[in-house]
Amino acid sequence: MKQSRLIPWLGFIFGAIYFLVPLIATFEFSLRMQRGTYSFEAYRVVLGDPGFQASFGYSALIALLTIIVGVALVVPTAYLVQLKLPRLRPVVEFMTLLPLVVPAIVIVFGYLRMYNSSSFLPLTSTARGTDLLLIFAYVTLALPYMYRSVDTAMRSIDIRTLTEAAQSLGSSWLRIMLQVILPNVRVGVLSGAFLTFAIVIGEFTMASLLNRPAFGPYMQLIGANRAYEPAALAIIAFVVTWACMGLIQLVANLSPGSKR
Amino acid sequence: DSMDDLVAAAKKEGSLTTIALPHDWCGYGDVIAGFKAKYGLEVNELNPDAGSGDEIEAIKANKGNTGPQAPDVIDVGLSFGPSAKAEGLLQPYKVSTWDTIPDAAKDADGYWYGDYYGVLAFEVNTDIVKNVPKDWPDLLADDLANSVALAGDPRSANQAIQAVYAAGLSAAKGDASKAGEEGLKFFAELNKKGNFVPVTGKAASLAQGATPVVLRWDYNALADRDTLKGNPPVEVVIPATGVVAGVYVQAISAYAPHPNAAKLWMEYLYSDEGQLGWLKGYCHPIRFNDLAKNGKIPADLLAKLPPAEAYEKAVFPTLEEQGAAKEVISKQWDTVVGADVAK
Amino acid sequence: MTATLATATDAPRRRLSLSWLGVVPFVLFSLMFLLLPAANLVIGAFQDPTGAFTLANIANLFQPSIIRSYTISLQISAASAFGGMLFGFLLALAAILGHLPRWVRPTLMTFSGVASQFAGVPLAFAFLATLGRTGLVTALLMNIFGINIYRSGFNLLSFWGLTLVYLYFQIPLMVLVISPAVDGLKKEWREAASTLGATSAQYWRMVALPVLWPSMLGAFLLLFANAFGAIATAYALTGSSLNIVTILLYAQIRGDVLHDPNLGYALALGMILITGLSNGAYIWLTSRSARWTR
Amino acid sequence: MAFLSINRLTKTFGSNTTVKGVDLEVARGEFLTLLGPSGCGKTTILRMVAGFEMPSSGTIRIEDKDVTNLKPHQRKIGMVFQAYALFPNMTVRDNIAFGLKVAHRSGSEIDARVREMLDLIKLPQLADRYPYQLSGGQQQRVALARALAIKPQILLLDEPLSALDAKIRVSLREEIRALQRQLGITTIFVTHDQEEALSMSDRICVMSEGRIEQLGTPFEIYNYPKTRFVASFVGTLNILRGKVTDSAAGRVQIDGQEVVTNRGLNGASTGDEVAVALRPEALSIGRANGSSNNLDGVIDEVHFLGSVVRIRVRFSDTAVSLDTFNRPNAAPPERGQPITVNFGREDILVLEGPAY
Amino acid sequence: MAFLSINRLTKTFGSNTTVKGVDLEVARGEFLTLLGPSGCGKTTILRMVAGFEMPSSGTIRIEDKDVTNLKPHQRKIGMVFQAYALFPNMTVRDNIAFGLKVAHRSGSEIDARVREMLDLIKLPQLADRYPYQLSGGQQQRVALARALAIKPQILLLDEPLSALDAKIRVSLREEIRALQRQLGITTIFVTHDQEEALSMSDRICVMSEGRIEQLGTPFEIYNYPKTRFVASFVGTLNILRGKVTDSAAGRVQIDGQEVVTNRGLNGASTGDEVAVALRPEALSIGRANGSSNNLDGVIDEVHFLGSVVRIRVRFSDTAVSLDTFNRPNAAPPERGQPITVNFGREDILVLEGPAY
Ligand SMILES: Nc1ncnc2c1ncn2[C@@H]1O[C@H](COP(=O)(O)OP(=O)(O)OP(=O)(O)O)[C@@H](O)[C@H]1O
Ligand SMILES: Nc1ncnc2c1ncn2[C@@H]1O[C@H](COP(=O)(O)OP(=O)(O)OP(=O)(O)O)[C@@H](O)[C@H]1O
Ligand SMILES: NCCCCNCCCN
Ligand SMILES: [Mg+2]
Ligand SMILES: [Mg+2]
Repeated sequence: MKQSRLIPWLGFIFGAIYFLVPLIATFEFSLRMQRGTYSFEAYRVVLGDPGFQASFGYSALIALLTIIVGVALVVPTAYLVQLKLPRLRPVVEFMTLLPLVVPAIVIVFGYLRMYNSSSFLPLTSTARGTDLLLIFAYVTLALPYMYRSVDTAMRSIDIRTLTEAAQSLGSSWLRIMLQVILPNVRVGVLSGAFLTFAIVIGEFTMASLLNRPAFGPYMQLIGANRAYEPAALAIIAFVVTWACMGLIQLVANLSPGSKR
Repeated sequence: DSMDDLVAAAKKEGSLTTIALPHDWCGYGDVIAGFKAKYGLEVNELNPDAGSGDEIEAIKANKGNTGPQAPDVIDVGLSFGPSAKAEGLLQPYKVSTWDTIPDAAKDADGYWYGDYYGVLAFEVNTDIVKNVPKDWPDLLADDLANSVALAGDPRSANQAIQAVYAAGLSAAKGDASKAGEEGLKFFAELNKKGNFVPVTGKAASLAQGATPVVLRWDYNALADRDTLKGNPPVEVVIPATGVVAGVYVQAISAYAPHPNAAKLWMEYLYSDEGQLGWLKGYCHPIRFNDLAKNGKIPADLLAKLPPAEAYEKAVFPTLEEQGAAKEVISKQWDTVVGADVAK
Repeated sequence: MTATLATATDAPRRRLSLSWLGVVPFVLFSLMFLLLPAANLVIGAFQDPTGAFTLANIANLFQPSIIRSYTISLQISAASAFGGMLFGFLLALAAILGHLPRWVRPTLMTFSGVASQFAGVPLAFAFLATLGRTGLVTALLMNIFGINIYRSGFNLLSFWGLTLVYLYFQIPLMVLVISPAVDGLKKEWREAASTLGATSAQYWRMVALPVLWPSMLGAFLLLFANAFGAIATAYALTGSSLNIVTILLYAQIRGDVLHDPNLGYALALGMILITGLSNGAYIWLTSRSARWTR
Repeated sequence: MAFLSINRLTKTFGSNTTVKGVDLEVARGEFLTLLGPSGCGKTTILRMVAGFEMPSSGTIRIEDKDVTNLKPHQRKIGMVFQAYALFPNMTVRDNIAFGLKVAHRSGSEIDARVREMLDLIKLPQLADRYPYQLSGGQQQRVALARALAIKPQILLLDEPLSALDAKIRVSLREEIRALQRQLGITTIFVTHDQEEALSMSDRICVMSEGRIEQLGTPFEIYNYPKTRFVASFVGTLNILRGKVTDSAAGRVQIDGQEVVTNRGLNGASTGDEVAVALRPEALSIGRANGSSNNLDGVIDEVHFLGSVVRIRVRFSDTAVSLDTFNRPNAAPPERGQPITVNFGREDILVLEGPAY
Repeated sequence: MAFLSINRLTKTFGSNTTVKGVDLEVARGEFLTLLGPSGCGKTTILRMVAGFEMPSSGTIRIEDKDVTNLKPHQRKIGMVFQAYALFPNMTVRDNIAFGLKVAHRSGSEIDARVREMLDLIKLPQLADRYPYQLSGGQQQRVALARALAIKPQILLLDEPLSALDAKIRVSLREEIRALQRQLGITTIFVTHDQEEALSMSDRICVMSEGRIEQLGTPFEIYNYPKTRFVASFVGTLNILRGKVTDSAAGRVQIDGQEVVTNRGLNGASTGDEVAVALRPEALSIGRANGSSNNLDGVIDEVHFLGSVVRIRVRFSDTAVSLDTFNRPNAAPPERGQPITVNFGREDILVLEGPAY
């Protein structure tokens, strides 16, 4: 239907102002490191610090692994809840809301108690083990977003018929998941992945208490006692995270059959 | 001798895990670097931004864990020493310079021991504030509208409580028993006047102008001043009255995975070298008087410190005084000050 | 559990158990990395510092200052969830149904991904630098238009200020969760309504909004929980001014001063309870108000 | 005077023109069908009449009033969609009442009209059901009632039956037509099902690629197709390759056998290859004498379609389909059986254009 | 020996039984259609054969091997769904290759088989398209190729044509049947379109409410329906209320006019009210003498269906439909015209049960 685009444009522009001006204000401040002039000095300092790259790289890697584990956990669950166990839905939905209200510090102290070096599953006694624990921690944090977006995507395709088609062709469950369901909920997985990535990149408490060299603690370290660098770092983190999402989207769109 | 044995044992452990040691705090950056250089141990630094409560909880949570998440040593507010000892979270150790630590600032059994102190000061952005306040009542001046901030939440941060206490002590003319209530009253007035900014003041907000006056430990303020390098120019003022000193204490975790490295760390911190390292970060080390008496403090270092007269007026609140003030301030902040802020 | 098992679906038992096997990883994971670690919180809420059983922490929740902190938290969560729902919804509508250029939607979606997790000190600073007393916009309004927003009663460090800041992540979150539902609105419904003489407003009031209602309710719940559990931003922005549950909770668990973890756990338990109740209310409301869904 | 008149209507989307200068007049009370293959622009025309799309050029007039620029809700048009488009959040009653509520009619008036509509579609007992509780056919009847409740000037139906079961499709077809007659409402119906179009319409407008190919009664369209497109799109058509052996006498050779037409050769001359069209029902089994044509072949396939048995007869190169009525007492012929088919000279149609 | 044999198959969902003790045997290479109204259990039977649902009781045997408890992927069954169910993320080639890849066939074998299948469905040029780039008819052909690629023992088709356009539906119908013949694959086809069932099947199994009503060839089902349900579900049927005036002579009075049947009265005796069935194509226009029946009426409605013109003739109380072939040279009769219809004594069928 023909309709005026004025109001949508106004809404969009209003939204853009609300979202961009605080970033611009931060950016403006970050340029003031040298007295009297605008300069990129703060950016030079931040980007010149080897800790920046190392910690961002670490967190990005952890984020990708978190996305993989999260998808592997959430997709089959959402699938089964929708297809076979609809009564489980309220329970699962409540569980996926919990991480929003249970303080992260409570969860991580719980981990330290349960998976410390003298426990039955001494994950914290090695660095790799702790990385794994951190990934699991992030999976819980990302659960509310990942579950919702995957679940929504699944509602929009006929998973029952696709499943049966694959079954009649002799497919195993694993293959149905990997080759039939997963590629077709890609949009949901992707938006869940975005959120997961953004969460993991900025997360501080868990990384810090598990003592992993992540980006969140790094930002905190820089942020606490400096004036201009934190602002520059915030802008860089924002832009780089956004760029990483673009990259994730690009990769996902290169996969077959994605145009629709 | 025993020191060599300790060094050997510590080296065998290989590393030390610390917590809550910001590099800009008390010169810890250089202190840690000095320790590493001297003994070749790894130093694994946990959350530098943690509060004292975090440090205690980290010990508790890591009971049974020998991973790198478990702190070996802590550096906490004075009141946390006795309480942590009571909960059995500490193990005793007496450094070789034990006797030169004032008795008032250490546990007789060696579970905890004062490490450094500073006094509460005004950190002022002089780009914005032209009439630099010199004493607590000056903070109420008209031209300081929307200017004054604490360095934390007085319901939970030691530093902020001490600031309220200091303001109160000034108003009560030194009567410690009234300091808490008077401090609340002062901040209520500051808030009503519109001078109080209820965000956590730090370097960024100071420079940006949101909090051109921050009330914090003098050593933090001085370190900030150096970091900002005149952009903006910062003046650190020790108030004329109500000069309150805060003591932090050092202790070793009862569950320290590297007990020998922890002991070696203590030996280093309490050696002349370690004490001077703190002093370089504008902190008064606990053995300050001992070092001064023995002429071990370089003159240029002394010259950089705030004037000694200011420190002569410094009050060291007792544990009891602190406890009482904390009770009043943290519990009533909301109703006396915060409730109005929230409107 | 066995009762649910028997009635969960109409497929025969043999298959059923296979389905249950499929959710075992999720259940196990949630148990190991979410529920059991958090169980300490539930236990801790009923313990005193020595580990003995007590109801004192729970009783303490009912002291006026804590009740007040819950009230303020609930109010801020509700206000920011409502505002986020409203504006996020409008923004999603503009991007999806507004005939804007094609780049708008993917840009908005990825931006929303970042912005919905933008929180804590950087966010607080960004707003201080924008709308604080020396902020960019504040100064702009003052210098160019001569408007002193603070004189006219605005204060960033207040209930409404905090809500405004929360909206920075609430709106994008809403955009993300409501978009699929907006996509589900059929073009034909609008067209049918208009041939039947309905104006746009009537279509929205009588058809589109009722159809979206369950999704909106679900989104509201998510936003509510999101704000309810938020801490970093609130702490960074209103350090000592707003008495909200999460700040109180962290003060108890982490603080330099108060340090009563057991009371902190009780506070958290209260939050979980409230979340559970709102989840229940959501299920009840949708089942009542959306009888028309299958 | 036409009730609805469409003049030089054109619609361009981006770079491709979907409707190309269509002229169309619909009389009051007429049932006109737009028939054509997918993508030919049927829906686009309907949507312009409804006001959902703005024409790129051209005008639409209802009772001589230019409505081209009116909003949809100002046109008093009833529309029924392929996918029903019932409001899922409303009961049957509320769906039907929607247009009346929007127009602020009184409660009692609404009640009366809704009851009337429910009776009309014979579903009074389902008033309180939600759409998801109805079968497709029931949903479509409710959609019809909803559209009719506001007493529209024109009823537009966009493939309303295509999502339904075969049996229901046929019965609803008749129901819709009966209702339309009863109410005398001017109706435009869109379909790509030629049987639907033939059985329901007063007139059919056959479209192809945005243009009108032919406009006429079902009988005209079926029996006197003006273009090759119409001939082959409407109905089952046998198209055979023939060669004109004597243009004056109308003699054409098909697969080595000779036939005669008396309907003209569409401009072909002796020696030309032509396409020859024959309707299956024009063919009969057996050898006829006199003025009829005969072709000898073999039965290739027998499709039992119920009332009709369609027999495929193969000649040496080509094949034709032939319809006979089912006879319960005579088993249908068998595959492989030799057979002769006959047809009248007037049944054979030489199509314009080259043979293919 | 039957290739597929189903014994006392029952399926209960919760409290309602959808399939009630069905016995069915399908011969090797046979094309069997399950025909029945919506909800009668057709899909449920198919899904049990495929292994997607477990029977509540009863067995399913393929080549005498009990497969009742086998998993779907162990049954070597090809299935085609109404909504195509192509994997949207895979090209046509990958869709067809899926089952072969799953079975770990070699790359060259897969390539060859896919090419073969693409040729079979005549779409070799579309191998690299994605489903969304295909028309419905093309998608359904790919779905068929995908199901056939694994050389299944049995092909199951659940209303594969019902989502397609009228024109394509008919042509795909023939394509599927030709393919099935060519491959000789045992096939069960589900539909509720009786014309589809009649035209495609070797045998039809008419179902109602979970039970088999009648099993037979299309000709048998159409011309010799065993139950009233079958008679009225399959094909268009005129059902008239009659009164037996002389049971011995087979005389029945319809609407005041007398007719004679020689197919028996289904147990009715003189004076009984009965239901009399007549197929539209059994009726002819005009008065016939000899052994035929005649009825006088008035033309009520004329539906031009293309090759067939269906004329509704009204007597005093009742009405019948009559089919004649279209004649381009004779305009169809007009409404309101008086008319006499005739039909043979063998065309009239007295249904069991009471008149209604
Ligand atoms: N909004 C649009 N933007 C661009 N192209 C469009 C739009 N709507 C229709 N078209 C194009 O116009 C052409 C005609 O479409 P239309 O829907 O009128 O066909 P139709 O005859 O109704 O076909 P069908 O039988 O498949 O419904 C198609 O090629 C279609 O892709
Ligand atoms: N999983 C299920 N749970 C409960 N009832 C079911 C289930 N599947 C089918 N039914 C019911 O069983 C009956 C028969 O369904 P079935 O799908 O076999 O019918 P059908 O003959 O294929 O109909 P259609 O032509 O509409 O596809 C229906 O009443 C249906 O509601
Ligand atoms: N949040 C401010 C940083 C607190 C540092 N605290 C600790 C005491 C010194 N170890
Ligand atoms: Mg169309
Ligand atoms: Mg079915």
